[in-house]
Amino acid sequence: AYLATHRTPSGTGAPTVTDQGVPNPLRVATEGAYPPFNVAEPDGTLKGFEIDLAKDLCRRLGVKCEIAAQAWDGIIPGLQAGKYDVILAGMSVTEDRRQAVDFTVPYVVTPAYFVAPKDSPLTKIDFGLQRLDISNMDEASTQAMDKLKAALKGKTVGVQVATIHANFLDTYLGDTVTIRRYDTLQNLSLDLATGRVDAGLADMTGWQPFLEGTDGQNAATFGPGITGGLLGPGIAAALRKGDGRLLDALNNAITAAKEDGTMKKLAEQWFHFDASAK
Amino acid sequence: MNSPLVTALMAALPQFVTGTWLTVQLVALSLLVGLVLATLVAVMRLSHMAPLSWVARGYIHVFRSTPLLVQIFLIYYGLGQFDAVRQSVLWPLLREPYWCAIIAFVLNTGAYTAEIMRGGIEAVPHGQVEAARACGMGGGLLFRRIILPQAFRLALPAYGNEIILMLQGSALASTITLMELTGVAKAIAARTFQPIEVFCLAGAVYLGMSFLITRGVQLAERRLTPVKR
Amino acid sequence: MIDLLGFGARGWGLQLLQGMGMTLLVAVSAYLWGLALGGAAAALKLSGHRGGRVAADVYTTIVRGVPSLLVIYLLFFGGNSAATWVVSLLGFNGPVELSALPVGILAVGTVSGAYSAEVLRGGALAVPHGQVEAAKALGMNRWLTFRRVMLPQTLRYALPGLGNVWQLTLKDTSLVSVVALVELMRVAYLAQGATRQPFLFFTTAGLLYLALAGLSGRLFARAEGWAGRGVRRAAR
Amino acid sequence: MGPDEFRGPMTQSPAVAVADQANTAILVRDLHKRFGETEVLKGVSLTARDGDVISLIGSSGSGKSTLLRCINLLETPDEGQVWVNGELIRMGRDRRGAAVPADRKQVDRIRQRLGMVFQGFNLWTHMTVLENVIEAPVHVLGVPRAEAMDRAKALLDKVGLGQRQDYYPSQLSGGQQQRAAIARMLAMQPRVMLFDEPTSALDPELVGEVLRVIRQLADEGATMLIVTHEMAFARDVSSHVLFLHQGRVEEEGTPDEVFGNPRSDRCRQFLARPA
Amino acid sequence: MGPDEFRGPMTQSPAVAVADQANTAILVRDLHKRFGETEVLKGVSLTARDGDVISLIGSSGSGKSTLLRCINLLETPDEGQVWVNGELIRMGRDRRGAAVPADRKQVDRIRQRLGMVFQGFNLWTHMTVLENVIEAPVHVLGVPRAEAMDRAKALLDKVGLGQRQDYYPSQLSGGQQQRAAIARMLAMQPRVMLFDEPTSALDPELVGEVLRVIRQLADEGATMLIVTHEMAFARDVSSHVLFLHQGRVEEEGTPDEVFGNPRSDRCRQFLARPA
Ligand SMILES: Nc1ncnc2c1ncn2[C@@H]1O[C@H](COP(=O)(O)OP(=O)(O)OP(=O)(O)O)[C@@H](O)[C@H]1O
Ligand SMILES: Nc1ncnc2c1ncn2[C@@H]1O[C@H](COP(=O)(O)OP(=O)(O)OP(=O)(O)O)[C@@H](O)[C@H]1O
Ligand SMILES: [Mg+2]
Ligand SMILES: [Mg+2]
Repeated sequence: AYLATHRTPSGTGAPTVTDQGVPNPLRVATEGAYPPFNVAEPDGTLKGFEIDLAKDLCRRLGVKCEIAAQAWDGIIPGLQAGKYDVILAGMSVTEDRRQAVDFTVPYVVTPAYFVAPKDSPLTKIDFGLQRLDISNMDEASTQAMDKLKAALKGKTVGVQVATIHANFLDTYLGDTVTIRRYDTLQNLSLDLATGRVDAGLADMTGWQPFLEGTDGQNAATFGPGITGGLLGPGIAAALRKGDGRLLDALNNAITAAKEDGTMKKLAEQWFHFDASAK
Repeated sequence: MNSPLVTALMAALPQFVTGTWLTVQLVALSLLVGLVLATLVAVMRLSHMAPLSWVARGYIHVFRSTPLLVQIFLIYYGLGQFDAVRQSVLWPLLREPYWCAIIAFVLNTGAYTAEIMRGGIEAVPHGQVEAARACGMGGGLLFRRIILPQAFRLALPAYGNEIILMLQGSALASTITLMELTGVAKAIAARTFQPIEVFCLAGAVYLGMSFLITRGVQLAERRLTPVKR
Repeated sequence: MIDLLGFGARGWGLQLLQGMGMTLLVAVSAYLWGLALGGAAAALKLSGHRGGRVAADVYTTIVRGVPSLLVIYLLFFGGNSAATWVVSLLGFNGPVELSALPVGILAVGTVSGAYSAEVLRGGALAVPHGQVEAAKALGMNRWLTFRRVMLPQTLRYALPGLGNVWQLTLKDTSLVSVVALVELMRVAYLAQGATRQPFLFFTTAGLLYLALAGLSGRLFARAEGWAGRGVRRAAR
Repeated sequence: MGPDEFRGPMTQSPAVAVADQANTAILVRDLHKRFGETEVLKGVSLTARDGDVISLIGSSGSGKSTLLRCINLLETPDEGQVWVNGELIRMGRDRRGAAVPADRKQVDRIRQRLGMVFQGFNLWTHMTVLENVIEAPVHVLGVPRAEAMDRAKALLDKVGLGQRQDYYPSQLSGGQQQRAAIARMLAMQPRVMLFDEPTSALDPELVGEVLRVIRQLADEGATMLIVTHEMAFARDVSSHVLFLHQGRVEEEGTPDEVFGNPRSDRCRQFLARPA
Repeated sequence: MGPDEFRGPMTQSPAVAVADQANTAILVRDLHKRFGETEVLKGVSLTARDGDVISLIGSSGSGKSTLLRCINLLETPDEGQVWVNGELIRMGRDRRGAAVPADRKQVDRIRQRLGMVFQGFNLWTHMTVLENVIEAPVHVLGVPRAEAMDRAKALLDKVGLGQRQDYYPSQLSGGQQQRAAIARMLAMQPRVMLFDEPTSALDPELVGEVLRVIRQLADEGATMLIVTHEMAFARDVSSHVLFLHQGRVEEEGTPDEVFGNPRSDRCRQFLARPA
């Protein structure tokens, strides 16, 4: 009766492999504490966008799904040790991570947003731009970025440790703001509420539950949605390196899910907007 | 040497250094204040005045038996939830993760060390104390000159544990945004996803520090042991 | 909000209790294993045998020196690789997975043992020399002296410190979550993630630890009373 | 002894007559001490004037050590009173009804004037012999360190431990420890001294030395209570002898009276054996 | 004593002549013991035949306790040999060149036949008196518990501690502890007994008792080495007396010889004081 659904040796017997090279059952790991991507229920089951996605992908691949929760700290070592075959855990694609694992095509991509208390002057600034693609810095983008730097100068900005957003802050705002690194987005949200930080940076899917909850009533996003460049292509599934046939199969399944609208439907259901990668 | 990891680690070296320095600060300061607190609490715990003893017991019980993580979390995030705290004169202090960490660590090590000290104090043979009393020593003097030196000697191995535990426990400061050694290592590990290698490096630094501590404790043990009985 | 802690459909009560059960199971087994390991290490440290002393020193220095998390990583993931390798030598292939529970216990116990070793050594050093001499003079051999005289008196001095180690082990169990064992802290973490109520769940977890520790504290107080028989307290 | 008998023997005892006199160093009145069920002291009274040397003799377990320890409050008497230099040690009761000193400060102060040599020596193991001896003078009396040092060295020479001053107690022979304990007490220059078998580990030569030291101290006006098993020593050293038996003073008088012509049977029997 | 002198005195000594005789309980040959710089025993030899009661006298710090402790290897002698019941205790050297017993098993075995009563008693504090006494018989000799219990009770009655069998050592008076220590040793029924001042905490009556017990044991053929400061006791109890001075045997003979007509100046001086 553990929360994590252990593979019971007595269960299905020896795992088989389908013609596409997909293990059956397909063992999926997720974190279980990152709503709305993946979250554990009191009865031990898991739910969330990625859980529904995993089920859909497995259906497409014609295999059974075994989804288990695994603490974040051990999630990649566990993959490498062969405890499961794929990770669906809100993991952003980064160059650093590519050293360790292979990624599928992204299934979710959302812009990064700054959030500040509603009464903060920061939220009053007009940056004159909705989207800022840092891989494509035109004049308007450059202006917006300068404005951002000026507005945040000397402020304390919180971010989740070791994320693409932390990389972004280090690179673009490292010498203008004081960066505080939180191990969870939730802790960052708490400190936004107490005023220990002036602003926070994360992607929209991450902010969603906070902004919709009671704690977030006094907070709002500001500035343009930031994408591209080192913010990476989005969130994708991770596999052991060299698992080429499984990678292909998953890529096909994800693409199919995007094409028939399943992805959009799931995203709207869980994020309340279309966060699916195109 | 396969390069990406090595380069990543090399690039992270300055961070490692500042992280280590922060760790050293946190540990040293907490231990110092904690030791004073612990001595006080141990004396209260053994006091014949019931209220004092119960306060000490309660404190030791609570801080020894809840996870340090929970303590840090509640002190940093928890206290910040209350408007009263945010309005109070203490807020400038409690606002800072650094001081919150120190407060949590001091309270934690204080509880453990108090228990260790109690063990040491109780292990001092009663004749030693009686001889001092018979000379008219009492209260602070007796404690300072006779009980404490002997108790400390007896408690030293266990206290060595506590020093090292504090070193390890300081890793939790990263949960309240202090980028000490583990925080740095976690950040790099999470970026490179080579946790074993990165943690081995951090581990080596911790190991080095613990080694120094163990050696220091050994030395102190030898200094404080007059002769083998 | 309280219904989040209950046993209803939204309640995490059952999970928390099960997590507590796992915590207790891992903690007790690990502590006992640690005591055995620590006792052996302490004995080696105090023995005249140089090799043994060095081995025990290396054990306590390294295991106490590196973060416990790392010890668990190494034992678990390293253990898996080692097991896979061993099995491959026997002609089977495919990854071998060690069962998480025993490995978790082994790992936490190994850490716990390093601390117990120091506490026990300190306790042994506090035993007056004359007590051992009396045993020797009556022809007791080393083992007998150890078992009948050293051990009970060592415990007398070491119990407060061993209590600390127990508390530590109890809480170190939270580290086994990295090998996918769901103990109390992990449940609290998952629950707060799902419900966005960190204070509720961390405080609850804290209180549950407090309850566990309260019970075990009783046992330790009893044990101290037993071990302290015959001890005279100084007058004031 | 029931409570109604209390007044009887007390008023007859010489102790009460001198209770307020200035030259009473120690006055013990109807002291009772229980350990759990067993009553170890069953109403002991004694008076020691300045310059008195009182020997306490009696068989093993008769309560001699307990009596000494009650006088400087290392054991708390359950009933009875102790005066030191005319000052009554005030007693109270704790919540459980057990007797406790009412004023710890008073106890500490009185103990400074009361030296004690323990049956088991109780030298401080973490200090050398010299450190043991200067500890209390420096820290309790506030004697300057250098001065305390000089005096300590002189004392250690006197007891024949000049050579051993930097040894730790664990490195000393039994007799050396005993002498160090005596020196430690003497260093406090107490007005009243309690000796619990101060010569048990000493050879006849050293017993002679101790005898001489005690006589000299008595001449200087110090008061001494000495528990001893050496009858010859007791006879030589003391101005008074008390024979304790099963927690009661069974016989008391000058050495000549007690040794020469014991009145009680028990005392006669005790002394009959070859000393 | 230089190494070349080694053979000289030894061959003349009666010890060597009887070295292999079956009835030699203890034979010590040219024993040396150093603590750091100071040499505490400077070549001590002694012989004790079955049924001998040998008293060791000498001033405090002369090395009496150290000698006893060397005999049952609680201290490791730096040089010299110890035979017990005709069996040589084999010695080796550790890597640092310090002397160590070569065979621990042998030492354990020999110690079972060698009882010792310590100067500081060393009763086990975590056991009651009774438990102290039955401990070694039950666990070392394998005597059934019930039997050991009966014997222990008889012994405790004999030393007058029947009433105190369930007390912990910390609850006993000095003399009671000493008697418990004696009972603990006797319970092992050793062939050879080492007593370090066994009567130091005892009153004259009890000294008489101990004297009687020792005589009885000697009659039964046990061998005893007794360190004592009570000359009267030594004279009464012993078949031989050794006078130790500064780590050397200065005088040795029957009690009458040593006490009646001491040859060495030092011994005469030592005995001159009132005992
Ligand atoms: N561990 C030690 N280190 C240094 N010196 C020691 C040690 N143990 C004993 N000595 C010294 O050895 C000498 C002999 O000690 P020992 O205990 O044998 O004397 P003793 O004859 O038994 O005297 P006593 O009658 O006072 O008991 C003493 O001078 C003592 O200081
Ligand atoms: N803490 C205690 N608990 C119980 N009984 C005790 C305690 N301390 C002493 N006693 C008992 O009190 C009695 C008197 O002890 P005390 O030490 O005063 O005797 P003593 O006259 O000094 O004897 P000795 O000459 O043997 O030293 C003894 O029978 C002893 O067993
Ligand atoms: Mg006594
Ligand atoms: Mg001696």
